[in-house]
Amino acid sequence: MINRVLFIIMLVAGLGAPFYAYPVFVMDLLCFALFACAFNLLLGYAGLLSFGHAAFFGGAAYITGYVTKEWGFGPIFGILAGTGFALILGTIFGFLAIRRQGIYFAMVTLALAQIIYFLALQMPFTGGENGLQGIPRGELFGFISLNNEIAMYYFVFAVFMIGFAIIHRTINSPFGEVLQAIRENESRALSLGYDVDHFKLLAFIISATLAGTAGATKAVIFQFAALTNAHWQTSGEVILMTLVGGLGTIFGPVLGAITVGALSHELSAFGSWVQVILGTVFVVCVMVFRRGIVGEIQHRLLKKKADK
Amino acid sequence: MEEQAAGEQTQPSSTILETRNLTKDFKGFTAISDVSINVKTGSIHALIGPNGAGKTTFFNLLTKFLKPSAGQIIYAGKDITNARPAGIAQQGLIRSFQISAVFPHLSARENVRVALQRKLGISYHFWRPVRILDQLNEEAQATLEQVGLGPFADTKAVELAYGQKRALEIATTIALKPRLMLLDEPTQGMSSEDVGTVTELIRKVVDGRTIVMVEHNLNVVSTLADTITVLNRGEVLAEGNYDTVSTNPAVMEAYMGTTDAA
Amino acid sequence: MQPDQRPEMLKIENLHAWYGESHILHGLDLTLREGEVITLLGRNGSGRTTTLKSILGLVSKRTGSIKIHGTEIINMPTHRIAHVGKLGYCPEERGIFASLNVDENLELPPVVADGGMSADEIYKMFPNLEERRKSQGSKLSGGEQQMLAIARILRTGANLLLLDEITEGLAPVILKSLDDVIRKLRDRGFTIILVEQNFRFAAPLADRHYVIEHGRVVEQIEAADLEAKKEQLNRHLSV
Amino acid sequence: ELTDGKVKIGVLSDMSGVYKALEGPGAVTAAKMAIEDFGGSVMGKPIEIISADHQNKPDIGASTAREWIDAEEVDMITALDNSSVALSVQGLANDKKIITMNTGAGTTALTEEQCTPYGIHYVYDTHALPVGTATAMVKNGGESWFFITADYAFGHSLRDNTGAVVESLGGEVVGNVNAPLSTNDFSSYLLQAQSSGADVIGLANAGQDTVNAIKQANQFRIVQGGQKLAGMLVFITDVHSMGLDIAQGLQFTTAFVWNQNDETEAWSRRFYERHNAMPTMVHAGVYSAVTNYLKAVKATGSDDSDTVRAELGDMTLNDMFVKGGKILPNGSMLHDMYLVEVKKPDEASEEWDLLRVVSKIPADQAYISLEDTKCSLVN
Amino acid sequence: MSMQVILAQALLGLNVGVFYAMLSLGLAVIFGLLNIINFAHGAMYMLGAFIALIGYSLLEQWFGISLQIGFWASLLVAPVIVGILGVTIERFMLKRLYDLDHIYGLLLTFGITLILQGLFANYFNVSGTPYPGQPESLSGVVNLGFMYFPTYRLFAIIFSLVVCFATWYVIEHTKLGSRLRAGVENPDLTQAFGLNVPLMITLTFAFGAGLAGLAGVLAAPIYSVSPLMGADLIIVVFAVVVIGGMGSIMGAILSGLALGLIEGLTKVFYPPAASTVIFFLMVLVLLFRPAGLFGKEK
Ligand SMILES: Nc1ncnc2c1ncn2[C@@H]1O[C@H](COP(=O)(O)OP(=O)(O)OP(=O)(O)O)[C@@H](O)[C@H]1O
Ligand SMILES: Nc1ncnc2c1ncn2[C@@H]1O[C@H](COP(=O)(O)OP(=O)(O)OP(=O)(O)O)[C@@H](O)[C@H]1O
Ligand SMILES: [Mg+2]
Ligand SMILES: [Mg+2]
Repeated sequence: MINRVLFIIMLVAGLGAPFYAYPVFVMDLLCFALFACAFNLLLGYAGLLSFGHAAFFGGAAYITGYVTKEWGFGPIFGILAGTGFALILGTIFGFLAIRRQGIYFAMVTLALAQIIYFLALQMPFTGGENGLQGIPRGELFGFISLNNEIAMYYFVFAVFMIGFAIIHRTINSPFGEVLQAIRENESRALSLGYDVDHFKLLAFIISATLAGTAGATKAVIFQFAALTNAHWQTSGEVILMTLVGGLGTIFGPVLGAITVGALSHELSAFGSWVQVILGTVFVVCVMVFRRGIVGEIQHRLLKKKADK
Repeated sequence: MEEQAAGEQTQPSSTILETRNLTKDFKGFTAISDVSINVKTGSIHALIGPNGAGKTTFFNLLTKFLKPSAGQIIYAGKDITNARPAGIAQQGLIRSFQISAVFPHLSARENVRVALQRKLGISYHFWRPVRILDQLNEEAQATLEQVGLGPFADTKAVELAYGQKRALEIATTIALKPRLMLLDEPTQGMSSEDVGTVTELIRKVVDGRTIVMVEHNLNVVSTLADTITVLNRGEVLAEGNYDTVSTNPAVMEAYMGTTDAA
Repeated sequence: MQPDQRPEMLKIENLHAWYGESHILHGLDLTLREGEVITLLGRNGSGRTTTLKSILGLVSKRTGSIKIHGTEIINMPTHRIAHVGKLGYCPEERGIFASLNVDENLELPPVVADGGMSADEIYKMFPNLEERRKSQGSKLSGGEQQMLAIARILRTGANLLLLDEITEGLAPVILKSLDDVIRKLRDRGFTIILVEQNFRFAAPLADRHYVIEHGRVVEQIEAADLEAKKEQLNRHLSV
Repeated sequence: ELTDGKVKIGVLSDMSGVYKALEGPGAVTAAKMAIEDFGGSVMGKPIEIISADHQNKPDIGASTAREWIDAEEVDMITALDNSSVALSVQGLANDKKIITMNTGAGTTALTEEQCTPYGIHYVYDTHALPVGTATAMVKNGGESWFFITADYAFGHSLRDNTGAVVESLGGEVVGNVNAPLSTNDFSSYLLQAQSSGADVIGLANAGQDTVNAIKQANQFRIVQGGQKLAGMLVFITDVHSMGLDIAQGLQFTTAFVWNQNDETEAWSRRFYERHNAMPTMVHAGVYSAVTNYLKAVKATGSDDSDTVRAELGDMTLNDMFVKGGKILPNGSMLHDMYLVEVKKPDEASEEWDLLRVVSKIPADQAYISLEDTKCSLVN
Repeated sequence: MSMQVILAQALLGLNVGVFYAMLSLGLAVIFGLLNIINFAHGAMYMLGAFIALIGYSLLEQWFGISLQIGFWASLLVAPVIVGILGVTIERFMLKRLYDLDHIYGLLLTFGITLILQGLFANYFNVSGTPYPGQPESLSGVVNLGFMYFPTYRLFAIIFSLVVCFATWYVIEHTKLGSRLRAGVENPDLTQAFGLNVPLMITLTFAFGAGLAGLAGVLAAPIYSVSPLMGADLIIVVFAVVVIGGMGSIMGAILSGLALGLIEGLTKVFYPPAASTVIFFLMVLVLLFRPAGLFGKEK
């Protein structure tokens, strides 16, 4: 029920957004929302904390930027290329990181992502500190110019909705069912004959791939692929978004991305205070607000029902 | 990994699990030395022995928690000495009775369904809707009935009582149609009346399956086991049915700490 | 020796205990005199372990009164209780520290009073342990761990011992030697609370038996009356 | 007429990083002073200012600029002290037809390969810097050079241009090592430079990086070993933070010395009042750039970028920062530069009296002439 | 490449290595007892450096206290202050998270990192402020034959090594150590024996934090003091920890030292890889020894 209401709100708000908000900013939020949803699939549903998701987000942005700028790919193929890269990278990272559990997993992903960060810094095609600039937005199906902000917006919104749908389905699939079982009792799932690591790996790959889609799309919007996107702080931000919105809820990450995105945007004039405030939000979330916004709403509603 | 062991002969079909000269060294301390046993299909095989005899170690070797230092484990004619834990489970060798081995926030039916789901081969299909699993509901229900949990199909596992949890565990395990079940001290820490229930349950589900169990409770062993292997200091001290074993003087000396007949 | 002449060691009155939301002990009373051995009997989940844990302050909430030698300890933090009450605890599932070797496990509990046994004496009592002095706790077999769990509280000088299911998972041969150990301890004047599933083991050792059900003492049976009350006891323990 | 009833100037700078001291908040102060001195309004319409931190990240710079232009109707963007940021913002502003007056970045690409009709490069560039410094060093016997280079657009450009100057005077470049922006331990690079045996270790970096490198060279006794350090881009704030003990004798090129004459000193002391540090050449440049931009708006009565840019190109710039400056079609602002030397501790008359002018580098030598430029707008 | 250069760079590598070792040691100690990865470890290192800096040059300006805390005093004061911060964090925040998934501890400390970093970034330049208080007695250079090496750096190396090995000795070979390890494993039981485990936990956290603060003070005169100095370092230290495995205190120390050396030598032989070599080693270790070099296989 609540999910259906939220879905309709999201759809309506999304379709109308460019008419009452700065479209580029909303597009940015959508990218982060998709990124957070992808991340949530991993942390919220598979119980794995990746501290290196920026590598997929940022890495895909570079690939998309490169193929559209240098090889003349259109935006769709550009984004697909970035997504494909994230898939491959996700497979490699996943393969390595799955070997360690819990907090180690977090540290390993963080360290692996740092490799991508340094590669992005040093490889010639990325432009190092300069970033990959001047990525063309190109044309959709050969005739809709994405230089028009409104066209660009709806394209981004469509990408977001597709990504969102994939995640939603994944959670509610036979695969999602096993993931939940694994999260509840890993050794039992193992003794039932499930290759727990393979399931985790697949969840990791799906999550990484969609994170890549988000990053790739962002590169097209801003015509820029930059180190920031691959920096660990971005990995931290996406965790915060997910946490604020509600871990393991379908809509939480979307709301979280909007909240955190809007917060840092509004506060950007305060310089480093933004960090202090985000850090405080982080601490507050972990200490007293672990369910996040959506999680808290759901919890209240359930409780109400139970009380009746 | 599943290649046939060298020189493998087709086993007499009555043996489902065999260890050949299984040995486990812990940095110079030999906990299991040269243990060869045969488990007959359809039997309940118990493993007993004084503390430190190596039962747990032996069990861990069978369930792949530990790697043998030497020797082979042969299951259904295949060498599984180096197989992965999930791999052997897929071949019907299931370990059960770990403490509270249920999925607490899934309903009883879902618990069983998770086990049943594997055989559909769609567990990696993240693009299919979860509805597709509804086809398993009937079978799940039937399995629950078998252990007397029929009315609790929609109850979350956390909310079940202790004995019911154990029953649910068994339901989940038999849903996998195991050929061989490994039970680790199934009655440990239970009061005598619970012990009775569980013994009953085991007797009920064994039907056509094989069970290997480690157990201290001689009552349980005597009522359930067809064959008993007694370990002592990592070696097989005696083997046979309860009467043979319990009257064996070496066993009495080492296990009961007495030479009087029991 | 007349039991009632011995001074009171432990007096529990109207003890309630909770784990989080769940209320486990519902007004338990129990008195123990110096040098007595008692058992707590009951079915699984009746609250025997919880009683021991409540004495030690290991439950999330408790009310009522627990006095050791007249000192109220109900509001003391756990780590003070062992010192004040001069007590030693041998937990369910042994609680051997896997990362510590046998020697270190043995040396771990701080001395709470004079008169504890020396390491040599202890190893004499448990020769199996001596062989494995440098082994990690995790590498001991179940029985060896049980020995160690008892051995390590003998060093501290504690004279009130709380022993929870010490016979669990032990082969009959070890049970025999354990029986010896408890007898020796009793003779040395230790006061002991035994939580036992294995009534056959506990029966000959104890001066008195308490039957606990749903967090209350429902029966108190002196050793002498045991035969007479056999019937009652069986009803409580297995229905 | 002003399109939106106001003139809005964006100051986009490094407010928290390596370049904070040399531009950062001081640039905002300078811009505010310029607006106040101008009277606070133009043609009766208010002059507004907006500022942000680009954190030395070109994407953040570009997206901030994008939003300023789209949603805040900013008319001119200044400061932009990081070459990577500068290039990305100048490119974006060009798409959107907005003037940028860069006071902080060094790379010559701004007016060469990537020049735009709306981009103006105001204070210094990596061509002007080595002309004075490298020439002086080579003439004093520093013939072989080893570079420690900040690993991004600015550093590369500075190293290449300096190398060219060195080689044109008969010297040689024997090695180079790239250090990431904002390195705090240069010891390993310095030891590499030391073992190369070069006469001069050229520091193709700026701000805090230069300070760190020079101080650590001192720790490892590199100068005592006979090698010389050449800070290719040094600001008065760097000298101040190193202290005269370490910095004395260092020669470098600058566009502005605060106590060069009464006019500069009067302005600088006003700046000091508000900022608590003497102005760098960049701060002075921001003041001058904003002032001249406003003059052009006033003169043309328009905030249309093409009109204002044309007027700026026609003006001759004269104020406390620049005398007889000209803005070329490629955006390069021609003006004189100075080779200065850091005073000895006992020569300094006050805390900030740190520099002595050695010689003047005339505008036509310092900057790439219109004949030689690679800017596609010109040739 | 002359031997001289290699030796020189190796020594510089060791210089970095002692900081890795100190930090990964602190992480290991905290992890050992609390089962929490202290993301804020880097921030505490930074804090240590800033305390030294503020104590030396800003007390007067900021607080109007005409007092100067010199380097030697800082070696004591900074770890104590950082330790007190650690106590505060442990007592008021981490404590409430022990029953939850350990990732919450990581997330909490990550948030604290952002706060600390942000706070200092407000008042100090991100790129660093030099620490002026290096003691006169250590300001010279030592001629090592193959190079002039700043006395201070040599001091930092030796001092850190002593601290590391002393910590190792205490934890592995004293009764205090075995009590700590027991507290890690089964806090309830350890308490029931009469040991004050909450206090042990708090003090251990404080000690780990203090180690980071101490490392920060030692680093201050070498590197400039900057709000990000810890953030950059901590990720590398995480990789060090993964390589070494959290199994042993000695493992943490040795892998820290070794990786510092390796990184230093990479700077000589293939400079572009210097910033990534540790991460690539981590990949190799994960492939062949997932539990880390000194870690125990589960
Ligand atoms: N990882 C190990 N390293 C070294 N020795 C070990 C290890 N595991 C077990 N042992 C030793 O092997 C012997 C057999 O242990 P095991 O746990 O198999 O005994 P058990 O038969 O299960 O006894 P119990 O009934 O007491 O549990 C014991 O002496 C034990 O100390
Ligand atoms: N940590 C805990 N949290 C919540 N409930 C608990 C906890 N430990 C025990 N209980 C519950 O408290 C009740 C009493 O448990 P207790 O361990 O005292 O029983 P016992 O008499 O010792 O039985 P057993 O033979 O199982 O050891 C049981 O219902 C048990 O489920
Ligand atoms: Mg065992
Ligand atoms: Mg109990």
